[in-house]
Amino acid sequence: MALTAEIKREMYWTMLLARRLDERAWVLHRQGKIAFHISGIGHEAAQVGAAYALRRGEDWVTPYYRDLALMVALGYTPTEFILSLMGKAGEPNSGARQMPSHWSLRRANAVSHSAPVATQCVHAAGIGLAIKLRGDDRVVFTTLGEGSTSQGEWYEAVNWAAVHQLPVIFMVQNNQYAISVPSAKQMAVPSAADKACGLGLRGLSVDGSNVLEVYNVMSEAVERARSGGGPTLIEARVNRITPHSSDDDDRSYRSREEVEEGKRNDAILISRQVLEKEGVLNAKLVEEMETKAKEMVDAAVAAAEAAPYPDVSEAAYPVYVEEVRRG
Amino acid sequence: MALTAEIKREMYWTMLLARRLDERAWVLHRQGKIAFHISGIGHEAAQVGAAYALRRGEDWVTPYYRDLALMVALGYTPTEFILSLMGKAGEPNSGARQMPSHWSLRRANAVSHSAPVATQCVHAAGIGLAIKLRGDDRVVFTTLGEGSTSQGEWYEAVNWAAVHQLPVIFMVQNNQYAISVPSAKQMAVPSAADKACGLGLRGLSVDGSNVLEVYNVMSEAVERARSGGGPTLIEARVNRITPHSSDDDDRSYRSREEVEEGKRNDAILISRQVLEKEGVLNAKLVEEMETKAKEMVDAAVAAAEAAPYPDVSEAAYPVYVEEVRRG
Amino acid sequence: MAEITLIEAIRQAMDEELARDPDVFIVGEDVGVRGGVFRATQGLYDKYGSERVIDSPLAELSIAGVGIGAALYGMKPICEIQFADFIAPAFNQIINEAAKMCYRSNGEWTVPMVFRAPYGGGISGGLYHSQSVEAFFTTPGLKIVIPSNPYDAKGLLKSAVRDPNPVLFFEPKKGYRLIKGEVPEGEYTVPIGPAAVTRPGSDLSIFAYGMMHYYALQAAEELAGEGIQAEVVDLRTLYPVDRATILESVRRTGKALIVHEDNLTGGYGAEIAATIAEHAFTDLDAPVRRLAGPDVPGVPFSHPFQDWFMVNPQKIASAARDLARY
Amino acid sequence: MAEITLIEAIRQAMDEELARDPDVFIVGEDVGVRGGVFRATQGLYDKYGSERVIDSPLAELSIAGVGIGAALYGMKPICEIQFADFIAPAFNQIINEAAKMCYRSNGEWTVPMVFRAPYGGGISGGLYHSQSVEAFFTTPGLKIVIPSNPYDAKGLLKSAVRDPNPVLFFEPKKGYRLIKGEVPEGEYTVPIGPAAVTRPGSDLSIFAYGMMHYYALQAAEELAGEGIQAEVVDLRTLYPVDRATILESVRRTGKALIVHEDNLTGGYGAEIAATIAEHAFTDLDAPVRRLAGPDVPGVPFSHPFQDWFMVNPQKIASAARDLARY
Ligand SMILES: Cc1ncc(C[n+]2csc(CCOP(=O)(O)OP(=O)(O)O)c2C)c(N)n1
Ligand SMILES: Cc1ncc(C[n+]2csc(CCOP(=O)(O)OP(=O)(O)O)c2C)c(N)n1
Ligand SMILES: [Mg+2]
Ligand SMILES: [Mg+2]
Repeated sequence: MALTAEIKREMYWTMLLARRLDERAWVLHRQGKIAFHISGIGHEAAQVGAAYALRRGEDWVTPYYRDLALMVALGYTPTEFILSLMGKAGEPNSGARQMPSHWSLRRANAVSHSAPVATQCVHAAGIGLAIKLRGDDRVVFTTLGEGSTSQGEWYEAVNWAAVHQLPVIFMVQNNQYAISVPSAKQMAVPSAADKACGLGLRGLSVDGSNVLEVYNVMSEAVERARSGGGPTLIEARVNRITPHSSDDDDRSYRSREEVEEGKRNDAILISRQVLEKEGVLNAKLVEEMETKAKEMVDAAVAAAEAAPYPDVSEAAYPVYVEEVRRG
Repeated sequence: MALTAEIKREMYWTMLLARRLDERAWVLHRQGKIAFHISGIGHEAAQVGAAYALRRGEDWVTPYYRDLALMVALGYTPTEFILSLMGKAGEPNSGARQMPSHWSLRRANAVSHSAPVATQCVHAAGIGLAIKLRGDDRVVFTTLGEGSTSQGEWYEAVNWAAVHQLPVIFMVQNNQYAISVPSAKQMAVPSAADKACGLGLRGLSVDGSNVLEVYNVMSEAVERARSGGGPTLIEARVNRITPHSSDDDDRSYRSREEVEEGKRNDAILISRQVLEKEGVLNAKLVEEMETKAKEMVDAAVAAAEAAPYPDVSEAAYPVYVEEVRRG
Repeated sequence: MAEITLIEAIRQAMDEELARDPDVFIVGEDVGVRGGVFRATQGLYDKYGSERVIDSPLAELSIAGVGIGAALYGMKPICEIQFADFIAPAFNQIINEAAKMCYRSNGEWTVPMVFRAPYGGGISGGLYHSQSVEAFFTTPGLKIVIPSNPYDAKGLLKSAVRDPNPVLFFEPKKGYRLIKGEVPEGEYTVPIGPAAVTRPGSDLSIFAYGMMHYYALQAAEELAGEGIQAEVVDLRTLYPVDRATILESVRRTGKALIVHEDNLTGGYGAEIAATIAEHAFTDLDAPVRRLAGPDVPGVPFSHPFQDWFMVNPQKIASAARDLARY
Repeated sequence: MAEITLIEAIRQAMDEELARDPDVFIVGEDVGVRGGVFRATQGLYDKYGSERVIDSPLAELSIAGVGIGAALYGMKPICEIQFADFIAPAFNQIINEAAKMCYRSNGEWTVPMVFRAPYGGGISGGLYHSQSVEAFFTTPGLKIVIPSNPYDAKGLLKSAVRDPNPVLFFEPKKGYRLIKGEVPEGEYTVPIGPAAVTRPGSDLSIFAYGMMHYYALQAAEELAGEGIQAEVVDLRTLYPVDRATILESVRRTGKALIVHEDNLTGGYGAEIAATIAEHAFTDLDAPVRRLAGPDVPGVPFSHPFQDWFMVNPQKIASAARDLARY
């Protein structure tokens, strides 16, 4: 499907909004207002490019913690995000049970995930199986970091999808680090996409800072999955410009030059260049977006700060489905 | 290293002895004298070809349950085997604690393994790491079935060996079935050796019924490992002519024609042809070997039948190393 | 009513649930063409096809994780783990994912599914085909069910399939063909939760499940001949356990003997003993006793070793006799 | 003597053992260049190099399994699991391999190794950075150690490294920098096995470990002001546990309160309660009490939720007060 100029602008807007939300989270952390933040800065183009290739709200997603921009593309609101950062009542991921960035959004078919990495990929294989068994016209998209492909969980998930030709798209967001460990200590192949050949599925690597390139590669994979052609493994090459999380200090394990280099290839920057070259974006439009993003982020923070903590009487539930109390 | 005629004959002898022991185990099971047998019939050439490429007693091995011929090549005696089948005192695998075919032979550097498949491959990676850390002039050899390569354990083991360039040789004995499940339901690649490309190590497939071919491929892999060239993944294509184990009945899931076809490519048959063509074996020599094997198997059964069960007072030990009582 | 074996009851339950609900499917190693290594799924592949009875790759982690994914989508998978001993690779998916899904998503996501696994020793299985693993899974969010007879097995398994939560269903494999019992023709279920007083008595209470419950009834019969009236309670659901029935029984008899196959230390019985010690303290006339497997890492293979390890009717009778005389 | 933090004591122990024995090495995620996400291995990479302090792939199963392999070869690995919550993928290797190796090979093969993992809640970690997992590992063949202060942490970790068996060493991460204590300059070890009576008392016995022991001492102090003399016992080694010291204490005080962070039901305390109920029955003046985390699948994140979940000195004092008054 060819993208309209409007949709391309919307993609940039989504990336930008996620970026500004993410930056605000770092500020809130420095202000001591939140306990923890783990950032998607640098990963936005990969996530938004992918999201727009899905039938959002119809296709399924099992994301990972860096997927703020993906979640925003799926309809997760700024206020919902800030509520989750603060563990406030009404945050939709977990009712304030999980740490921030442990996503879940039922209305968007975005499945709850945990912290143990790669577990969500196995769920994606199972969702793919269910889609196939039911004969539904859907695909499932799952994401993780390159370090997490070292887990047996990931291997088993991809193997299932390949053996049963399931409509699953695996996207590895390769930012070259798992906390401090460089990818050369994770794998003996140059690209995470190379892992596909041993598992019998298609593997592709794409510049994850270029939202349109990601969209194109992802669209092809979605099309293949939807038409019964089986799973695809996509590596999106991205830059983790921030430390791993608010608990990390990356100066001990990588040079400032490397970080600067990453910033020069930043997703927002590169995607903006691409879209400006296409003539769908210009300085004025970006300015307007910036203003709107700031307003939205400010409003979200204000709303979240005003929101109450959940009532402690809710903490004991719902351990079992019988105890679920629906709004 | 070029093999002498004598050594080639010894290789055949080892295969034959393992085969006759294995057949006797089936007989003992039918006679109700043992509770369980799992067979290596059809796998002998792969195992013996590999064993002879190792420095036996010096290099390390983490085997799997079909490796009777490998164990015999490492010095495991017929009496030891029958003792283990019967759970009698003095069997060296486990002091009669484990089921038969759960090998261990300390004097041969053959490590104790369990039933959960592929666990031994991770140990091999660890042994490879230790060899590398100590700078020892050794390699480690590990085996498993093709179905077991579906386990995340296996993937993680191979990944470790590839990332750290460890002196490990992984041999997949591909007999096309995991109990009843054909390999097409295990993997989306035609050969288990294809899995190597996704993990960044060398992968080779070899006719596992031809003991000399296996020896050659394995020797190259051992040489590479010993000289710091890293791990290799070898697929040995073999035929499981028997049911999975004495608890199985394979008529429900495969045709008799297929089994007959397997028999025509049987390891003993093919290897004998190869060795006869090389002029190192003939009918008379084989006849002599058969006689000797029968004598040895008879003697082993007699010795094991006469042997006592372990004393029940030993059952509670050794849970911890402090409780180990050495002969 | 027909008298059938434990495994036949399990097979019937799956057959009926597959027929009843198109969302139910079975996945596991050798469950399809082969009908399971114990034949629990025999005939179901032919009847329901390869999409309802799925031969999985040899990988328990993904049998569990794929099942969880399908359950998230709204299917009702029955995941067979070939032996309970091989559930360990799936531990992360069961404990960190299945058990916590409902709570961590505040009820937005749920995983209606069953994990079936044959457990227990006495079948010359050695350390890795004899394990009892129930104690590893006593964690909030999971339900654990262990039947001891065909009637319960069928009724409980049907309840497990219909339960909206993840249920671990452990089957005493030694009893698969040994334990027979009457099962009605028509549809019925047995609720998950309640324990059953399977033999009333006044001198002491024996708490057991699975194969050990079968043996406990035999021991109680023997003791009755000696004038000792043992009450036997089949726990059936181990988590969440029926505390009320346990405490009510102890309050009447004043003495408790808890029996399981697994190791004594850290085994499931500790929780029952602790519950009784806390909540029936004033009713106790004797120490709370546990009879269980010895503290070695597994059931050893050799016959004399295995006999030494396994709890049997004689050992139960002997422990009960001592307790009754306390 | 210098006063140092718990984590510094742990770091010192590893530093000294690396220096003492060339077979000792560390392997885990981010343990090398980064010095560990909690900085437990800080400086060791620079001091001992990349072959003694190894940054592993992100895969706990193989951290454990590779460690086991190296231990089989004769090395003495210290495997760091970054958070106890992430030990589940390694469950199969720890339970089925490490724990059973010595027994299953009749002592021919052994695995001298340590698994270190930070555990426990109260640090805004939510369900997956707060877990207490000790109850999952109470199985024969393993040793489980949990220190509650710097002196013990250093001495016990050194003993664990030298122990010929696999030892799980769980560290109360909330106490890493909070708990300080004096540690002598020279070489010493603390034996694995014995519990420690850390505060004598006559009115009741409080059994705890790790962070909860730290809180138990605070609670006992508070109670002393009210005239209640609580004896506090630091279990330190959870498996095999020091039954003698536990029973001896209960025999003197007649009352037992067991405290842990993990869920009540199925938690580690059940075994202690069961032991007391069986072996100190006639000495008990009150029900055996357990104080533990509530039965939900994990520590919830939001502040009020977390406070609700966590056991603290006030909750311990309150439970002890009730028990003393029984
Ligand atoms: C099973 C498990 N082990 C360890 C961790 C701790 N941890 C959290 S994120 C992370 C690194 C992940 O790296 P990668 O997969 O490359 O993703 P990235 O964070 O770089 O996007 C680690 C080790 C975890 N969450 N789960
Ligand atoms: C973790 C685990 N799951 C299941 C089993 C039961 N099991 C024993 S052998 C086997 C099939 C193995 O097939 P393959 O790896 O191809 O080896 P083969 O027996 O064909 O040589 C299975 C499923 C097991 N031993 N371990
Ligand atoms: Mg990364
Ligand atoms: Mg096979």
